[in-house]
Amino acid sequence: MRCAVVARPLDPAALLAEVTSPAVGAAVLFVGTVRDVNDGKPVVGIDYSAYGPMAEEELARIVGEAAERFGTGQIAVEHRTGTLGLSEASIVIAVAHARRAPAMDAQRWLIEEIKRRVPIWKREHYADGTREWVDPTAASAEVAS
Amino acid sequence: MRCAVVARPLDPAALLAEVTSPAVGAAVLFVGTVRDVNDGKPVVGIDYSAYGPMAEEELARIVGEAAERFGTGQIAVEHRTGTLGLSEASIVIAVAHARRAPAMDAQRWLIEEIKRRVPIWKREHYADGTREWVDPTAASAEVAS
Amino acid sequence: MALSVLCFASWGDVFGPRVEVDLPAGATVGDLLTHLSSRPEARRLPTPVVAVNRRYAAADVSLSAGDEIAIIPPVAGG
Amino acid sequence: MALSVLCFASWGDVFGPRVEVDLPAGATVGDLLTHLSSRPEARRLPTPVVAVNRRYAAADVSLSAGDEIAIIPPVAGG
Repeated sequence: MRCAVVARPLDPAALLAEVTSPAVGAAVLFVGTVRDVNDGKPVVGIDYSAYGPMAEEELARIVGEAAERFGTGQIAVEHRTGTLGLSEASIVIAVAHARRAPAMDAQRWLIEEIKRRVPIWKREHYADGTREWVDPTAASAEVAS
Repeated sequence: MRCAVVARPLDPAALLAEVTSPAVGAAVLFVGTVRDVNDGKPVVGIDYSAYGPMAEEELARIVGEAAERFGTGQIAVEHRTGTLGLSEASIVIAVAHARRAPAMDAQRWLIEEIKRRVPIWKREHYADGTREWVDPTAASAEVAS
Repeated sequence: MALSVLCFASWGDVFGPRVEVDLPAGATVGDLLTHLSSRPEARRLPTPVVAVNRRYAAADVSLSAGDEIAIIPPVAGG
Repeated sequence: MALSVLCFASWGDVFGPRVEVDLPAGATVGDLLTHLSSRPEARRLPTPVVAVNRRYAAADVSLSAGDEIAIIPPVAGG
């Protein structure tokens, strides 16, 4: 198990390699990337900011809970902060397990819990030059990726 | 959309890059690997063999169905044949989508359909030197990875 | 009607990669399976399905000389 | 009781990264939220939750001078 909040580009292949072992039969990777549109508005980039120390602690709690709940310690998660351009990865989650079903279950549980609990925020930059903090709880918020 | 049955080592990072675009918010990767034990027996390697032409056609049908069902053409799948050692990847499935939930739904649907429909077989090599075709329909078969 | 049938995995081990079968004109997938399964060497093999021209075919599908016919034992890809 | 409260995202834009608050001894998380939300500059901000010593804290949790206290607007990681 390893997780981190980092200010550098993420390397999905490195996280995948980190969780793979001869004891696993399936490894899954989730990569969240900056999309060119949100809620109907053209997006050109995103600033991610974090309450760093708590974000890392909360992420570690979530990963520990996932390990217990899904029965695998083969989990690696990195979340990036700073200014990201289109297609850049904001989060990578790697999970491996002896069996494929719990690997995929853990993947889904992890991304949902991380989005719900980790104190990280994003401010979208729109094509018209404006910027806005994204509030997933706002009524207008699209089901976010 | 692209899929293939190939006789060379798979490159998960290449498939991930292939499906990523500025229009997607999530990319997921499934990697099936050779596990060191199956049904309680120590495994040292697996031969994968295919009914090549039909395997590629059936895989293409499955990928086409997934694209329609989950609303994304950003899908790449490769299945490897030949003799694989421990931890080597037998299949890589990459899916990207504007939204994360259908990306993960498609990932799970694809691996289940591929396992059910694509004419590919595996013969496990055990530590005691014996070899056996794996029959997932046999009563003793463990829920396979 | 002479049919050439592809065999894979455990069926290929027993019958070889291709087995020649002679069935009456109009024979179906079910007839082919009955014919092959009745051979003594098939006794310990897992129950297969049949593909005709690279698609899975139900038991009532009629076979023609020239079809690409394959015996598909339980698949185990992924 | 003097408290130093970390603010992030939209709350940080309005209050700065750290806001000093004076509350009666024994004040709770709920008291802090009531106090900050009553300020005019908070009127258009989204409803936050509070973390105490890097864990989410319910409204009835008591605050102490020296706690690491943070206002957490709706999170949007991932």
